[in-house]
Amino acid sequence: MSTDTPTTEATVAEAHDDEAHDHPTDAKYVRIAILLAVITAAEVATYFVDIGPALIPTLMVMMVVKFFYVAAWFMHLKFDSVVFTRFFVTGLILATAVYCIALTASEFWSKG
Amino acid sequence: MSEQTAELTVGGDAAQPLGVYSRPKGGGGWRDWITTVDHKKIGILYGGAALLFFFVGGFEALLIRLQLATPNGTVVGADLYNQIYTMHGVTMVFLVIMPMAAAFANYLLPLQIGARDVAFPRLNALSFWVFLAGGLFLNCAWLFGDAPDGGWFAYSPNTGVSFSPGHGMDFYAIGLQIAGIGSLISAMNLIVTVLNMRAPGMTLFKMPVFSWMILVVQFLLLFAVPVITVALFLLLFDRNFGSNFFNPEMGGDPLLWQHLFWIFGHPEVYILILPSFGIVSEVIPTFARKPIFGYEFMVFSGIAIGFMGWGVWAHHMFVSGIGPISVGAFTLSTMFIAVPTGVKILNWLATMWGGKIRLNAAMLFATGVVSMFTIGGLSGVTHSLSPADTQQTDTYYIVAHFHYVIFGGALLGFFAGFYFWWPKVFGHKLGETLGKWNFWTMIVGFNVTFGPMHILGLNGMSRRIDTYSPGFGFELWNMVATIGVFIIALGVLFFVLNVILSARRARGLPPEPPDPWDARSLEWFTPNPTPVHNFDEDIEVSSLDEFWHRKWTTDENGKVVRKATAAEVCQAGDAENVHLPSPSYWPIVMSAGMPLIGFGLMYNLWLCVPGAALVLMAIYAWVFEPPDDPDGPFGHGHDDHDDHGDAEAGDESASDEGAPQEEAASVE
Amino acid sequence: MQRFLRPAGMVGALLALAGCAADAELDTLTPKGPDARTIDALSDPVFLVAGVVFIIIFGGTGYLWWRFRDDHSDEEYPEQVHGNFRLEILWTIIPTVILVVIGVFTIITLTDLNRYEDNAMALSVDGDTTTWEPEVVVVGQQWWWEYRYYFGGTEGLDLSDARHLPPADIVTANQLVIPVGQEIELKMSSRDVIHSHWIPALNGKRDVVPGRTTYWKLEAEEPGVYFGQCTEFCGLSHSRMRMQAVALSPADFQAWVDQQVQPAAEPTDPAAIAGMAIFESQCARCHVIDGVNDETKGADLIANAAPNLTHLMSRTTYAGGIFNLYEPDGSLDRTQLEAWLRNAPAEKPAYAEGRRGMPAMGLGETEIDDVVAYLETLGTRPSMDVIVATEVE
Amino acid sequence: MSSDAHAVHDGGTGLSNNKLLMWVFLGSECLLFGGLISAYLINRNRFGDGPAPGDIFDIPFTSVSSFVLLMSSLTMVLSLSALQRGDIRNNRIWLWTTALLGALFIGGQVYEFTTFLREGLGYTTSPFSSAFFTLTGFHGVHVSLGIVMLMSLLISSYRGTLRKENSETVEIVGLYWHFVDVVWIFIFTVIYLVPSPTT
Ligand code: HEA
Ligand code: HEA
Ligand code: HEC
Ligand code: CUA
Ligand SMILES: [Cu+2]
Repeated sequence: MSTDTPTTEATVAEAHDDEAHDHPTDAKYVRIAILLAVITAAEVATYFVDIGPALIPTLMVMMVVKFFYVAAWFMHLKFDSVVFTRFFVTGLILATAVYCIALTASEFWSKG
Repeated sequence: MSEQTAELTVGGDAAQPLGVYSRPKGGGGWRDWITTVDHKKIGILYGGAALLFFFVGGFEALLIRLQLATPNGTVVGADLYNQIYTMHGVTMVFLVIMPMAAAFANYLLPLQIGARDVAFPRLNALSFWVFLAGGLFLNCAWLFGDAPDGGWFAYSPNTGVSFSPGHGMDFYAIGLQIAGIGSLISAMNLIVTVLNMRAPGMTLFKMPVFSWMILVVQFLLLFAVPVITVALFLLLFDRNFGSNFFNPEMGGDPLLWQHLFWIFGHPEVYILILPSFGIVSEVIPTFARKPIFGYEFMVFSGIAIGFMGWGVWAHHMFVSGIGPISVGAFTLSTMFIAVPTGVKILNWLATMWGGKIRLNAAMLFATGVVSMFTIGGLSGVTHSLSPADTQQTDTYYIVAHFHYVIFGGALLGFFAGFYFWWPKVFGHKLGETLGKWNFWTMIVGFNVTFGPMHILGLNGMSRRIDTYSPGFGFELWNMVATIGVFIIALGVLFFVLNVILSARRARGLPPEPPDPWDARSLEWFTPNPTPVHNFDEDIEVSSLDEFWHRKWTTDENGKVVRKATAAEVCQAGDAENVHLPSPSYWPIVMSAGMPLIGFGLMYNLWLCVPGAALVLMAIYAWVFEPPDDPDGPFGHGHDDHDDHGDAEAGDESASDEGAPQEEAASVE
Repeated sequence: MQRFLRPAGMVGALLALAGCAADAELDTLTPKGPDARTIDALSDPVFLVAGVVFIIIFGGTGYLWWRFRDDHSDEEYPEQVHGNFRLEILWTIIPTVILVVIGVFTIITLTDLNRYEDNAMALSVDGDTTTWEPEVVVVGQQWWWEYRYYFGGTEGLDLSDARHLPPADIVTANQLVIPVGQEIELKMSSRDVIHSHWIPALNGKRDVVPGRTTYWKLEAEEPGVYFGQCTEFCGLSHSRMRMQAVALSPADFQAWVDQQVQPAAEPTDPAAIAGMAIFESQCARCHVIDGVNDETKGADLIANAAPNLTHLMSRTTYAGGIFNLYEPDGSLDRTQLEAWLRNAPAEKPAYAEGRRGMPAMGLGETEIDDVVAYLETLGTRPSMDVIVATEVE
Repeated sequence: MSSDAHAVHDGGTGLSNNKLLMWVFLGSECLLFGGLISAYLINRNRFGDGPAPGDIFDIPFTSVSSFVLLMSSLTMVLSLSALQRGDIRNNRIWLWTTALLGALFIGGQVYEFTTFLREGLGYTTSPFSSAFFTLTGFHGVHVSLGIVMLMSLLISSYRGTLRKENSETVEIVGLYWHFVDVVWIFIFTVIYLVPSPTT
């Protein structure tokens, strides 16, 4: 959206509310970012170091962990209303399930 | 509201750094309609547009039937026929049934949950105008003599540039893309509305079934629209920028289109039917004078249908060459959708059981849905047996199936809704006598038209053929079907007559008194027709069918006795100083830009410039227009709640008592 | 009640009439081959179940209308019943059970239909005796079908590009000739868009998809002619894309093969010789006649192929199976063929200018006569039974 | 809505409409990107005569730009946290940083695209190339829109209208931003790091 989003007109309200929850400190955010950076480094390392058949599972686990940390902490899902999480997770699970089925029906796993 | 906006407006004359756009004054007449942000007016707009498109799509259907009435028909040529049937399908699905459902949803959902409006009134107006822009854009194809001709599911590569070199399929891809944006915005808006705007005490499980079904549909839209968005983008890129997604010559995969289309397409068919299921679930209890039987089961079966609808799409691809294992899996998943649907059908029957049934037009249509939809549903189950489907698919047996579920399910349901809610919307009832004529001609015509298509299909008549040869045994039933459509047309005529005559009869008379049907849900608290501000004051909801419970109670013998008359219970509709969102120009301006961009993509990229300019200008203006027009009839801008006019402002909702979180938790 | 009986009676009558369409060549309800029969055996009982469920619901609705109508006989308000858990469970379980049963049979049938026999038949091809596992390569194209026979089997052949297939022993169009009583495996593809191959009396349909090979099979129990239709919308002349399966006794099939593997004979008649010259200069850029041109000269068609005409006269219909080649008395239907050569797109809608379909060739009348004379030399006329049985209108 | 309408909210979740709207939207976006990613996966070994993904990807380079985008999430959340404390100055600094990191990422993408183009991978080269450019292009457009939103926030901040009380606006833009980042986390692993087919 352009110059200003409609959301800019938004509200006072939520701010008060948010303070009620204990928001993490900046230091916490930085620590998480460092963690994310480390995982990313590990991910990239797999490109240079051959770890054999464990490669794809390892990559997936690291991806999910990163995904989770960003969503939980930076996007505040960890301390915000569970309704938000539900929306997001519903979309996520639905997308994963549906497209995995579609890939299966397209013989993606067997034919790459 | 936030100081930010306050400053913009109250900050006054000199200090308006970026300019403030004044809001329209309402004024009356047509200007009122194009700037309105009132969910009721938007609902009526949706309904009117859908009806208009229904005449267009119906006219196309008449041409189809005339062409096929006899073998070797010559009413239209092959080329034109292919355009007509494609546009018929696209129009009926995307420009008739979906917007008609949106009409009911818009008008009734806020009323049924006891809200003043939807959560984002301006976005609501935007959804409508964007939908209309998409619909008109699509139909512009006729003016350019180049309508889409690839069937409503537009299988590639027949729709790629090599095989569809004209602009028809561009109209399809862009038109549906635009209409899709409208649906998506509306879905998000209504979801937030249901979650956040309910009347005090109205937990999700005190919402009427109609509201529930609308909610489920919005979720389906929310998740299904992006899938077809992807598909349409890929098609557009293939056609216009030389990408190779569906182009087998370059190694692309035509089945990818089919998967994407049907991942959207099957949820789409439940998007078409669930609103009607909702309507039927309101009409039958009212006229059987009993609460809906098995409320929770009705709700959960709706949710179950919504969920299961995501796992069955490949039943449209049983013969496409996907492997037998996939076919088997989708066979099974498809069959079991019959279970929750059956639960609904049987609960409707159980609602009627032991009731006192008033068989007026609304009830006739609603019970018509119960039996006619069942025919379509059962033929659906016969398709789901994949081996049997290899004989049925792409024949008129399929055409029969989906017209039974769509016409016999969705459309008849909407007619039930018209008769039921007409007084709510327009202040007078539709005539009963004509209503019954309407019903009987339509139901007979419908069966005469589509019943024979089962036979035609099983006798081997393919669909999408512009003509057939004599000697295959198709002559008789095609003629019968063609006769049938004229009976349907007669039924439609009775409806149109009814609308006109009942309006004429009501002229000068006082509006229908409150509660004409001894109804059950919140929308009937308001007088007829609904006043602009909806409710005078909030309604404390303590049970499902709150309205009914305010009128009736049970005595010590368990007998139902009246405790108040409708007139006592209903609100007067005379509240003053109700603060309402001001109208806005920008929704219609923004949507006007989109077809321009579309034409630009097709004919001359420069056209995109004014299109994009319109959209950007509208967004900019949207953001900076004042919350209210101080002089307008709508706002009375000087109250301390100098908020945004739109609920968009999000406002204080969360600040007060920290509303109950548990029920929110019950969302899916 | 009266009013309710009306539609009920109507629907019943319609259903009753469904089974008895006279010469319904495409009828799905009268299977003539084992595969179609398997399907029919699955769907018939399910139609019955569906019918019963429908009668229950429809009858139930009517009954409730009548039984619980508000006749204003008393002012009692009906009892407000909110539900009944047991009933709900009941009508969840009963349909589930019905569907589980149907599901089991469906999966069995599905497995059956996807099992391919290892049948084989002895065949003499050009004098050599071979064993042939009956299979036909099917190619769909706007708006006709090509059938290719490889008597050496297709193992090791590259069939992935339908526009450039390896040379076959027999190439014919629109009439799939098969030996009776043998399961014929179909390896199918398309040269342009998706089509669907369907011969309802023998089996269900299967799409042909450009860029992939799909597999299907069919088998005829009796010698005879079985009609088919392309059922996936494939553009302008989709409705005019038909075909027939001609099932022959083993001996007749052998005779057919013997003819088909021969290249076209040299014409002797002067008109035919002139016609051949015209063919070579005008038609050979799209059509192949074995012995005249083995390949097209970079055919001017998107799909890169037009029907092989080597044995045109051995077929009885042409142009997607919509025209008869012969009159009912067995003589050539000259008028139609001439019209086709004069201006094909006027006879069958096509996008000839878009390199799809046969263009108007702009031939003079004598040229047309010559070409027809030449075409008449191509292949032998089939038996009268076949001509009569394959007649289209 | 007005005072009389406010009470109407009591039946609801009590959550901010705007924030809810953004989350609903993000749920929907999952299916959009899911579709694009699937379209890519199905096509990744259909590179015809053109370059194969395994040959053309430059993992070290993409790792750096992925890292840049990841860190922009940190700066985004820091800007929110600053505003929630009422620290306008740091809010602006972090917003600037975020936008800059985003722009850096886009710059990287433009560079990557031009390199690929030079190496013979055009948009129309093969289904793989079409799918690759479409997917990453869509993501790039999302990032760019995010930058526009950040700039809008900055403009209103300099106009003095972005204050502690409306930090929710920043939060909502942040949600969008993090989502786009999260999508990239997915893309980076699945498209780049999981070994791709080579010629
Ligand atoms: C409103 C829209 C709508 C609805 C609700 C449905 C509902 C169903 N549909 Fe339909 N369908 C379409 C619209 C719809 N469909 C359209 C438009 C197409 C064609 C698209 C195209 O090709 O153009 C199509 C095509 C279609 C196909 C593909 C056919 C083909 O092309 O080969 C299949 C296959 O399985 C199918 C199945 C079903 C099933 C199993 C249901 C079920 O949901 C039905 C369930 C309902 C009942 C079964 C009746 C009530 C139940 C009981 C009374 C309980 C007892 C019942 C039993 C024990 C059986 N549909
Ligand atoms: C979604 C809802 C819907 C509705 C309500 C209808 C309604 C009708 N449909 Fe259609 N139909 C589809 C959806 C729908 N259809 C779809 C999705 C397809 C598939 C397309 C495809 O294959 O791609 C299809 C295809 C389809 C076919 C198959 C075409 C083919 O495969 O070749 C046929 C054939 O008879 C048909 C007939 C009809 C008829 C007779 C009606 C009737 O019920 C219509 C009744 C309405 C009227 C009779 C209108 C009355 C109004 C007037 C008379 C006013 C006219 C005046 C002016 C314009 C001023 N439809
Ligand atoms: C540009 C390509 C092209 C040229 C040149 C062409 N044809 Fe055709 N012809 C076709 C195509 C394509 C068909 C199939 C049309 C259909 O069935 O829709 C066809 C079909 C036919 C058929 C029917 C075959 C069958 O079994 O269905 C005959 C006979 C025929 N052509 C004869 C001729 C003759 C004779 C000439 C030259 C005078 C000629 N064609 C020139 C493309 C061509
Ligand atoms: Cu080929 Cu339809
Ligand atoms: Cu479906």
